[in-house]
Amino acid sequence: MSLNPALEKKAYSKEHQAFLNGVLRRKRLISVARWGILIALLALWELAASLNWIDPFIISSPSRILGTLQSLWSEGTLLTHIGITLYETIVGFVLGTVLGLGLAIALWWSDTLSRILDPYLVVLNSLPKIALGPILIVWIGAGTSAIITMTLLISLIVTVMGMLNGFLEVSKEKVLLLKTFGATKYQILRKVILPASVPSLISSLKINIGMSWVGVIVGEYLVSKAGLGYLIVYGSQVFKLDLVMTSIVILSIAAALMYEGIALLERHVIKQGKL
Amino acid sequence: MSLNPALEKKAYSKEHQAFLNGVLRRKRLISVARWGILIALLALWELAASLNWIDPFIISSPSRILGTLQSLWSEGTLLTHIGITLYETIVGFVLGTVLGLGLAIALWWSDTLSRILDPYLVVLNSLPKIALGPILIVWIGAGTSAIITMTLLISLIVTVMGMLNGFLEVSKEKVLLLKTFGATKYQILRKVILPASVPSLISSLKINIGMSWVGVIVGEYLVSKAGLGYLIVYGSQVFKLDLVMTSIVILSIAAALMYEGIALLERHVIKQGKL
Amino acid sequence: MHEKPLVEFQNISMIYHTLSGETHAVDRVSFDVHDGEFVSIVGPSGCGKSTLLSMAAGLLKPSNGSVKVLGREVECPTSDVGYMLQKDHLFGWRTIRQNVLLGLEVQKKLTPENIDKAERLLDTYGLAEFADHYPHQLSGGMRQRVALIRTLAINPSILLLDEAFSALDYQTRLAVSDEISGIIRNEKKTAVLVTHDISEAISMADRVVVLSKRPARLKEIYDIRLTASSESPIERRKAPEFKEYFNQIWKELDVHVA
Amino acid sequence: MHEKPLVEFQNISMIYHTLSGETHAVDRVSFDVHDGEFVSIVGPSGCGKSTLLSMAAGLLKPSNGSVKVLGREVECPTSDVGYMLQKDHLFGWRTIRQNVLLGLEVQKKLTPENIDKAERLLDTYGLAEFADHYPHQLSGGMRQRVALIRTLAINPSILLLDEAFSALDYQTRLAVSDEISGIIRNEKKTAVLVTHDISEAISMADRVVVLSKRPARLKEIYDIRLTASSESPIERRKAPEFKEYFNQIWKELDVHVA
Amino acid sequence: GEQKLTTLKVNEVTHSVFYAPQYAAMNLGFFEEEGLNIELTNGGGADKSMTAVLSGEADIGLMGPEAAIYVYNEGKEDHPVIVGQVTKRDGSFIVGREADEDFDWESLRGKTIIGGRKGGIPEMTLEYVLKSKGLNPGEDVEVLTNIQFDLTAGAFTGGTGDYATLFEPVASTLESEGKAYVVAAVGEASGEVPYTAYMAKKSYVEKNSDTVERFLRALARGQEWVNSHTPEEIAEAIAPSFADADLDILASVAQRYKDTDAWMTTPVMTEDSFTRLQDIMESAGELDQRVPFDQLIDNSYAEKALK
Ligand SMILES: Nc1ncnc2c1ncn2[C@@H]1O[C@H](COP(=O)(O)OP(=O)(O)OP(=O)(O)O)[C@@H](O)[C@H]1O
Ligand SMILES: Nc1ncnc2c1ncn2[C@@H]1O[C@H](COP(=O)(O)OP(=O)(O)OP(=O)(O)O)[C@@H](O)[C@H]1O
Ligand SMILES: [Mg+2]
Ligand SMILES: [Mg+2]
Repeated sequence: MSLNPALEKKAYSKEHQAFLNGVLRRKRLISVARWGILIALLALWELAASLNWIDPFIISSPSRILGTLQSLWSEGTLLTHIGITLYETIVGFVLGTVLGLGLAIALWWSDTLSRILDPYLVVLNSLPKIALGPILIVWIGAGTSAIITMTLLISLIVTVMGMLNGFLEVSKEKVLLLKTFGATKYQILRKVILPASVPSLISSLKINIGMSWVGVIVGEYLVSKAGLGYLIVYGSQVFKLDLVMTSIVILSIAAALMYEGIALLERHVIKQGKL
Repeated sequence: MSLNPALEKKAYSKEHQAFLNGVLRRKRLISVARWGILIALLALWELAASLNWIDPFIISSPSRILGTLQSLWSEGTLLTHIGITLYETIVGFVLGTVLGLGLAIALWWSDTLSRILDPYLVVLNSLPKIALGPILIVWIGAGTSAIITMTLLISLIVTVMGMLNGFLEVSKEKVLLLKTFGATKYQILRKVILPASVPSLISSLKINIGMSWVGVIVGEYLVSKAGLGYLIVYGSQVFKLDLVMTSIVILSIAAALMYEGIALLERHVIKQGKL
Repeated sequence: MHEKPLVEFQNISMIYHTLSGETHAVDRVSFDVHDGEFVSIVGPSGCGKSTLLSMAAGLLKPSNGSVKVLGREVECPTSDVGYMLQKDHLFGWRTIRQNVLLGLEVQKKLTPENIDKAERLLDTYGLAEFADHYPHQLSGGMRQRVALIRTLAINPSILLLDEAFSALDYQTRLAVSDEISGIIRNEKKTAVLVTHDISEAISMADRVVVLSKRPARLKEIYDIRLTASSESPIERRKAPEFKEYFNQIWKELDVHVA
Repeated sequence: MHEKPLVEFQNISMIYHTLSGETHAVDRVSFDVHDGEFVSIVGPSGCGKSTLLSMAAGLLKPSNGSVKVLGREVECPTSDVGYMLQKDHLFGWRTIRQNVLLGLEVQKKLTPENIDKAERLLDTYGLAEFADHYPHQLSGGMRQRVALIRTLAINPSILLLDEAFSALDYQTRLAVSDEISGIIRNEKKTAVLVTHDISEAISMADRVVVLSKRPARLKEIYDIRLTASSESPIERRKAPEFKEYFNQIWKELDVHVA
Repeated sequence: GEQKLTTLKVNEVTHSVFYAPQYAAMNLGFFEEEGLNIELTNGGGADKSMTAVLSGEADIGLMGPEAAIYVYNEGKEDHPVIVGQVTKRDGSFIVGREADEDFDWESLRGKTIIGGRKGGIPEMTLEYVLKSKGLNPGEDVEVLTNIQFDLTAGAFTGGTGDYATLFEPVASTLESEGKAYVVAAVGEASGEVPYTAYMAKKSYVEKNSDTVERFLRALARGQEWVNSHTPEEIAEAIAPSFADADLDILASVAQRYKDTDAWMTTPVMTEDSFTRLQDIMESAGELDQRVPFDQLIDNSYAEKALK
């Protein structure tokens, strides 16, 4: 705790060196195991496909995926598809975050409002929003706006509830402290509730981003001219499962990267603020 | 705290009576507002549809939904559809809970395993599983098993992560206490980790049930002969948007009821155990 | 004793209403706190001590009776009263300086003089070099001192301390209460301290108010006169009369473990 | 004093290794605890007191030196040693009886005699009527007594108490430590108590071990001889020598608030 | 084009070589020459395409006329009007797991066949054909209707069913992979039916009669062009509309449609074929009430365009 690592760096004892080596060895082992599993899986897949143990036409194979990737790249459409899906996801995510925050603040502000709306929130929360897909296009029309609406539908309520829970978990005593200074409700919001909820806000973002991806893919299934979801639909329409698998691989990488981005932000904020 | 309400019931002071009346009045107000909103929305909807402000063909109307409900009922298929979807949801939910618990225990048991698998879990967690729909059918075949697999795909990882988090949040000191008695790892699991995580297990169930509904609906979109998801698909195919809306209404009621069931269980357990 | 009392508790009663019933917390309590005085309040757990302080701070309205501060009835929190809670509740996302200025910020009194005064307090009580640190970098005792300075920064006429030291470990607690009592006497503040620790109550206060178990009634007020070499609580604990007071109050409280 | 010591700390050193560096927690500490003795350990925060107890309980291995209980080197937790933590950690989902039997259950010793013994303990110490209650229905003091009985149920030769009273409020704390000391002496147990509270250490113990700040070195061992009318800690506090010991140990600890 | 083009939003039910005349007209610039800029979206199902039309999201939709019949029968005032036809036969093929040169419908007896979703025209046509061949669906042959349209090929390849009805280019793709063999064309057995047609809301057609006419003129040229060119030429002309597609497959698919006589040569729908469509729907139990031809079909624009 109060140790200054910089000062002690030179003076590591033999035991400590051994401990550090042990930690390092374990870390390496884990890293090797992780990559090992990945490589083994890919190799097995490739092998199984090339020896026809499994049908590469159906299950595809790493080399076929690479090939598809390459041809998409040389056609110049790869980045367009990724870009469109990313754009929709980010718009949905940002809108969801902003609207979610606003709604959560409103519900925090008025206890009466929040109690009145409670049953509606439960229904909206538990309803599988996917079911609304078919009527959504009727109402919103087929276009990017429908995709983004789908995304919002899927992500908004979860985000609002996560954020509101965060607000309500802020220690009553911190709020009391502000009240002893005669703070207004707005000041309590600004000076305690919001800053104290930063960690829970970020963990809502982690859920929100996942939901946004789901929303965009569902949206693109319903209506789209381009994007990764479109590629999946198109690929299965013309039965190019390589294209489907390739899109899924890209999708999983993109989604994982975004999630990790927010997780990184989270660790940074928590480290920074020691909240 | 130590007051015995039974003893005091008769002896309420005037002030306390006034307070209780105030609480009651507020409760009534909220209840009135909730029903008021519902009724106003329904009335507005009906009015707008019958005056053709909105196109009842597209947006349906409460009376049309009631009519559809009635005709489904008299055809005798209403309960079949609801039953099938409920059955799939419950099977998916139970399987997801059991498998999720098993996996979460495995990951809790071996820290190394959990660290090795961590990046895979992140990818699986952030990937919108909906995207796997098209290849799922190729791999699993078309049938109820595909629906349940979809449900598991969607719910499992979230459930595992929720449960594992619950396990890891159990107070280190409670575990230490058991260690002072010389408890084995298995005893620690049985006697502290599992019972202490009951609340977080239940809150994982709340997420799991929501995800199961999504999974079943998505699954029924992909393959189905009956069920609420099927009704939605069929209804939109033959342009019976009333059927679509009716199914959505039934769906939202069923999902909300199930969610509330688990929430009730949660309140009961928390009240019971004062954990 | 002095001229006009700074705080007057006048025939205070408090009844809490909840769905599970009503709790009679305080029953007709009256006492005064004079300018420059240090009053401790002791009483069994849950008897209504915090309730009394909350009413003085304007956070609660008594069901009956009134609290006056500086002759005016208390309606809502004002800068006349500084309230210090059990935990320091420093905000982790603010530096020590920003934490200290919190009250002024809320009360929209961030004038250069006030900021200056806060800086001077930090300086006087050995925290100047930590002004740009974050709370987690400070020890528990230092944090509690920061919390006191945050309260002093709004320049209250009276300080209310609700078990302000009980979150600290024993040795730190002795040292911190010594220091804080020094600061309070130094800044010539009036203070009311709620505590469970009888020794702490006696060693810090000019008077000790003993309350009965719930509903809190005034049981006794002890005027503490100790023949000690200094005003420091640690010194005062060594006074010969200390044990006398302790035994009397201990008996008065009549602690029985349920 | 007595024959063979029950616990022997032999030249114990402990170094913690973490990624951010190494922490030298305990440095060559040796002392013995004899059968039937009550030893208190005091020392500054974070000096390594809990570390010492953990080693005696077999939860930790010293980097150097060894701890012997009943002449055998401690390797892992055994039923010879009962460990009591700061909080009671009663399990909310178990009744009081089930909580008390927890240790026996884990050690697979749920024999009728052992169960009987536990029931008798509950009965003797006034908890029989609460045996089927749940922990949240008990007061803090009662819960702490249950925690002690849970520890006594496994029939340890020695009890290790790590700040076992510090989560209680002051008055309850005095009363509970009085009671528990009574129980321990009644059951003729040997005990080691870690505490920050010097008065508590003196009032309960036959000997007080004072440790230096980290790395913990043995500073001094005080044999406490008080001329008190009874063994009760509250009575012992009134002994004339009490203040003497307090002042000596207070000085020895040299508390300075950072 | 230099002059200002009118943008026309067209929603097609799916993206398929089946609609080659449309892509030919697009890629050869016929629409532009009529002053039209086509903004094409893929509905992925008649329900969604129809929805796009009804909600004004699309000006014109390309899909099966049955969607218009459903909407008309639901009592919608401003119902869609069919203005031009593209295909005149079912475009799906029965595929089996083995090549079968002398396929006989009787060989389906006792087997399982993957059809389309209930209520969709492919499924209804299939059942109609089966019945006409003396096979009663559900008794003599089991028809699986539980699989989403996009996924039938996957399910078949994954081992479900003995036969499946597949569209192009999937049938050709599977055939070239040796996963499935085309044994019969449903369209050949069903006779002529209006299978895919352009439709727009009545109000839209009334307000934009000029645009509709120009659209149909360009389409008619596309139909004429496809009719008079070889499959290879067609493949080349439509290739830009099919990303990542194999010219050979496009050509073989085009060949197959030519062989089965799937494409209309003009946009004009005949009342005969419309009647057959309603027969099919009626026999599937999906038609509540027959719709008069002249209520739903307006050939006047197509006829004008042909002049
Ligand atoms: N907001 C409230 N609503 C209902 N009852 C309350 C409320 N606040 C306190 N009480 C009850 O009033 C009584 C007195 O509470 P108070 O907090 O003033 O006691 P205290 O003497 O400060 O207790 P402690 O020693 O535990 O700090 C308690 O029984 C408590 O349960
Ligand atoms: N598992 C551990 N890993 C690394 N360092 C540790 C560990 N446990 C304790 N320490 C460090 O060792 C030192 C002594 O810890 P210990 O808990 O024994 O002190 P203590 O005297 O019981 O403190 P306290 O008075 O706060 O209870 C502290 O500086 C602590 O940070
Ligand atoms: Mg209090
Ligand atoms: Mg400790």
